[in-house]
Amino acid sequence: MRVWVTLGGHEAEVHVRMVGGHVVVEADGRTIEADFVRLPDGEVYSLLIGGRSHTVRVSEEAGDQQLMVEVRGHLLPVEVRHPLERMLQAQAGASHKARGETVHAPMPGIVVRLRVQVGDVVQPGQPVIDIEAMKMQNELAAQHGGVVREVLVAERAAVAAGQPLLKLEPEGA
Amino acid sequence: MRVWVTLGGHEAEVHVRMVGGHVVVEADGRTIEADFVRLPDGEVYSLLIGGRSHTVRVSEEAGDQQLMVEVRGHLLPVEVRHPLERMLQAQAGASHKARGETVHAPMPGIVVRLRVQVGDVVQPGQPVIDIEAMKMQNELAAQHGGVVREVLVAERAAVAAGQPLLKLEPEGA
Amino acid sequence: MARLQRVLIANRGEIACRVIRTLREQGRTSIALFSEPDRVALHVLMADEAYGIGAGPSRESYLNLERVLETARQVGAEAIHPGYGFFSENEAFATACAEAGIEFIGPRPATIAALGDKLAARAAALRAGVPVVPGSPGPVDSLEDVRRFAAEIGYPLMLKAAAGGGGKGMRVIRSDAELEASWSMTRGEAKAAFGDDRVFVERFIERPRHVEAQVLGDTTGRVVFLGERECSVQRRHQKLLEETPSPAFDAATRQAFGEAAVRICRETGYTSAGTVEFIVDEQNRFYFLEVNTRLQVEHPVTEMVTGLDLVAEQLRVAEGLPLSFGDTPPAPRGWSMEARIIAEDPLRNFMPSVGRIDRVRFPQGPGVRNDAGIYRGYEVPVHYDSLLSKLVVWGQDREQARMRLVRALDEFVIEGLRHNIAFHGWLAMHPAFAKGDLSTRFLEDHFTPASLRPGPEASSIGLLAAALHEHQVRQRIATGTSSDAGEARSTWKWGAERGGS
Amino acid sequence: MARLQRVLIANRGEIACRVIRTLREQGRTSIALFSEPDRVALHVLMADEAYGIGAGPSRESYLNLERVLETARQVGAEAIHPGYGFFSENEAFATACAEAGIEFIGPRPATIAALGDKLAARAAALRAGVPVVPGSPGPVDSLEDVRRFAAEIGYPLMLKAAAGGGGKGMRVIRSDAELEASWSMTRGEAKAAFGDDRVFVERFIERPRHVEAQVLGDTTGRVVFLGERECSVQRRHQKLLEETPSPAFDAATRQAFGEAAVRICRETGYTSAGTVEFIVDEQNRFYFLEVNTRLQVEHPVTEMVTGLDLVAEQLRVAEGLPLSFGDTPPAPRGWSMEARIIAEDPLRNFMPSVGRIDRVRFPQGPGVRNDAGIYRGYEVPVHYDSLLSKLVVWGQDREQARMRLVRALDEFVIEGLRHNIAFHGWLAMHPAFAKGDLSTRFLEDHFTPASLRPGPEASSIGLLAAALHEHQVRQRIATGTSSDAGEARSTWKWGAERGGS
Repeated sequence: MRVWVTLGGHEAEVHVRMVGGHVVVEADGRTIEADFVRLPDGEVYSLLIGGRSHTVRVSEEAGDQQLMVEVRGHLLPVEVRHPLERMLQAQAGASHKARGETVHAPMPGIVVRLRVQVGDVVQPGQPVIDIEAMKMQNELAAQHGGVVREVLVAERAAVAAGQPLLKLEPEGA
Repeated sequence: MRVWVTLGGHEAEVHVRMVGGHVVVEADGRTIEADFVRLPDGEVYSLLIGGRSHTVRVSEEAGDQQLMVEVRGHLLPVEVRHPLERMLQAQAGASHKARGETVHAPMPGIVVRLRVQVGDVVQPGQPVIDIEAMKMQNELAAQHGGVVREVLVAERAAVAAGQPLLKLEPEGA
Repeated sequence: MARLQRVLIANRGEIACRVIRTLREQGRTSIALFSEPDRVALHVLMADEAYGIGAGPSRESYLNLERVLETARQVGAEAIHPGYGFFSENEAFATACAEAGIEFIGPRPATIAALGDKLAARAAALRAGVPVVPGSPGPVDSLEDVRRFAAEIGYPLMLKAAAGGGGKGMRVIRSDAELEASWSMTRGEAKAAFGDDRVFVERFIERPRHVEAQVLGDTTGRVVFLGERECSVQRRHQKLLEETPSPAFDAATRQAFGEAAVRICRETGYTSAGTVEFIVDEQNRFYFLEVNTRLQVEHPVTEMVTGLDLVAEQLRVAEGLPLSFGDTPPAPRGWSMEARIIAEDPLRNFMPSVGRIDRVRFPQGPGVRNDAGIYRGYEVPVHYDSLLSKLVVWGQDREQARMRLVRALDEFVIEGLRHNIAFHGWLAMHPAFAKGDLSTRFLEDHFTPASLRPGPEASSIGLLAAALHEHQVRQRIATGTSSDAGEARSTWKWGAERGGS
Repeated sequence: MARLQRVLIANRGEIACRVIRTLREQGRTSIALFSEPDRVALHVLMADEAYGIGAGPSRESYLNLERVLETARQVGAEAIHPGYGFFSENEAFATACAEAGIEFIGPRPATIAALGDKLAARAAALRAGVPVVPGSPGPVDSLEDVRRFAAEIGYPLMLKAAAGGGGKGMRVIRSDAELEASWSMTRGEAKAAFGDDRVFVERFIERPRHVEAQVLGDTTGRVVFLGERECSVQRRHQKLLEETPSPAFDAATRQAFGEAAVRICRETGYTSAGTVEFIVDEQNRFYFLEVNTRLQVEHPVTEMVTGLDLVAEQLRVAEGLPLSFGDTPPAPRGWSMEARIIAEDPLRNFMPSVGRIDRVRFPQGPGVRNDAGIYRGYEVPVHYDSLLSKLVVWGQDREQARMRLVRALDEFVIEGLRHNIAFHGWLAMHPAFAKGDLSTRFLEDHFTPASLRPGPEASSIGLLAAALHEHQVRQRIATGTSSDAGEARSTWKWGAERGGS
């Protein structure tokens, strides 16, 4: 199997095959033989590489092709794509930003303050809404920014995790 | 819902219905209101009865209609039957004992000694086979006894949990 | 006084579990309360009895005074343990308990009242001859008064709401220019948050340490000092890691410190467990801050070195018995640290995280105590604070305790939401922490999200694991194997590869 | 000697995890070995490195001397910790390590050899002036000799295989009539089990206690006593619960006992951790039994009261360093008990049980240490011993320790196989145990399976729960709700009832 894996901006072509009871992985010009076993208590794997013991959790985040990999307390977002998917994505890439942005609630909570209204121009990283959860107030910021097209919630509303709160579209779109 | 429940030789007719968010149970002439909630980490329930908090695990054992209920470290075998099933079972009951007995391996292990052979007469409770597991030797006994009809394993054989080892039939059957 | 057999815990989470444990060890009946989303919370499962008291928001359940007291009366509770937070420092609640003939496990209402007001507490400290941070003797009435104190004390100074606490209602002022805006904002916030806009002024210490004294008093008037706790590692005035003893104290400082704490408590007729908080400057001069008239979150580190059970001592005092050890507490042994394991994401400005605990593995072995309020499958509710567990370690000395903490954090697995386990790992391994070079500015001085960046090995392992997982998932699809965790076995093996490669 | 950086653990299960913890706390590299079925065992997941060494049966993996040593050499191990069992008391293994230039963490091979032979050990005790149970000074050659000793010592007496241990190869004789058959059976069994049919005779003590001394020796010739452990609660010579101190010892007995243990060890040039086992009669007279030249399963109770890390001390000794505390060990504080949580069914004559750990919840909170070798989902293999976890508690006194044990057992959940948690609950609550009235006959005297019969409340709850479960399952079927645990939520609610009732 051949996949492209992207982690922290670094993309590698990875080639996985079985030899005996082990997996042999070729990536970045290196060949690594590993013993890879799923643990019986979750989507968790034990990986032995050259004797080094690693426990790794892989979870599929909601949405796209992103996996979250947890290694020694670090949460690493990893994208995995197959040859065909990679081609398609490369073509779509150029028009990606033009599709605008939706701000989602990262956790359930209460909307305590709407900082913008429809028509406002929002800079990348600008706080747009405050959510209270677990006795703490949290500012949510737009990632790419743009013009506020729609405000989907009211102040004092209870929101669920992942609920869309605001829609932005690129300026001039 | 109406069921017959048998525990430790005591049989009770139990009537379960919902009133508001609680269950109301009538059994043995008593009416009990309970708050019964399944926990998110297994086939385990939290039961509040008159404020008393109980955590109870219910598991379905392989085979028949027996449930194993675990309450405060006690494992209680409970049989639950519905009206029709109960009638059928009552009819079958008389001929039950005549069907003979199979001795199963209670755990995986090695057969270290066969104490009987085909044709031997075995008393209730008499040891018939020794199994070694976890560095310990264990005698398995026949429950009802009878005549050994079949020996299904050889000495030194590895056996799996639940594997039939010996078949007995009632004497004179 | 008769034995308190039926004890209600007016709290939830790890502290409710903590109290239940001592009650059970003493053969007392533990009575839990729960809000609707807490029906399957750990404290409900652990208690002997449990009663629902309302909806999720604290105001409608754990902070509903009438409902809590009415339940306590109905179920025949003889005493109420308030834990920390909620009603633990609420004079009205303690008084209502007394009126209902229920023993409140904590100091007398008058003591709570006297120490709950920052200015009254400050006055008590001054009467007891304990230094306080230089500042206004009472609330300041006007901007002109603030200017006058600023001239007297000098910058930087701090405005503090009289009714504030836990880091709320405080503001640092570094120059005349900031003064006016800060004055009106602090008062406005104090009014909004506490219904009380009194504010006072004090000197701001640049690199302060936060050290507190554990005290215990009984009804015979005895008050003892059980050692200090160094709680300097904080974020936004919230403690993250505590230890005892303080790495900065010598025996003479400790003795003076303990005596000061005891004097303040004697001054207010203190009974039960309490904590006297001090701010300590770089010369180990300590200034009285406030008294927390309750069991503290970080009380376990004191238990680890003294061998005492502070909840058991509280129960003795509530029953009118003297402290278990008389006048001389056990000499402390070794060193203890507590890491607060919190559902918040250090990579996203410590934003709280909620969710279901998909998988959890608690650390074990020598010198490790864990006080958790969660279990596998449990859904952390959004209504309450985000403390998941307290990891407490003990060592013969600070270095053993610190390395044990590192080891225990290494074993600690919580999956399903974001948490600060890796952050604590970073902290415990930081050279300044290892040296004991602490202040409440530790995070500002040393921490950035990049501190938690994975090393190259973790990154390669992550990359590899993602590819192998993908391969495995495709194998499962190809071979029709279920991905249900319930079917997974330790004997799960790779099948022969099909197609593709 | 240089620091031992790379340490291989030639063991598995909880003790391998225990050793890994200390190695990690000291920044040493932990190297695990595993048999095929142990690929996902906890020690493999916890170690820094792990290497497969063969099939499930111990002989083909953990007891394959060549394979273990070859692996140790290949991976560059500088030392091997043998844990207990397996090669821990094997002179040949210790010698082979020395020849391979790998430090064996334990006493010198000559010491292991000298104390491994029961008769040599007994001779050493006598040379050290330590009493032994009256009996034959060496192996008896003939039935006539046995008869002669029987006349001299009197019945009851005991035949013991010279090479036996752990309760194996022993037989009690109560009259002349039993003598001949017992003689031939004991010799036959000894020959079969140990390849050595030498047998000796000694007086049998009717209600013996089993008390042992923890010792530590270093390479400077220093040997210290770290307190006794009372290990009388046994079943078929297997310890079930241990505690320190012994409830039957006074200070004078303890001192004489400790001095006796140290004399025996000095006599044999003892280094590292070791345990001197004694049989103690109802008058507190103690008789030397044997020396276990390794870390003992129950070593944590000693760690709890002394604050020492015995594995850390072993590592110091292996590096040629003196003990961490010099000549004077820390004074013990409080009381500690250990309950061995074993996969065996007390209701079925303690038959071992294997299976998958479906659900597990370990006890937490004050004074609780847990050393487990299992986790949720783990399948307990059939090849090794059935110890799942060691629950260790500490209290200020015996009563607090005992009630803490009761409380911790109450919290302890293991589902998926049969275990002895409820048995320990019975034991800890038994009046004779509470009084400290112990002997190795405790179970014979007090326990029957009926001891674990549920009370009427548990029975009613069980009955009710079964009916409610049935109702719930039918509801799920009726409403098409999945029963998948992954979808269960704390907010799971009963739907309106349909049909039926």
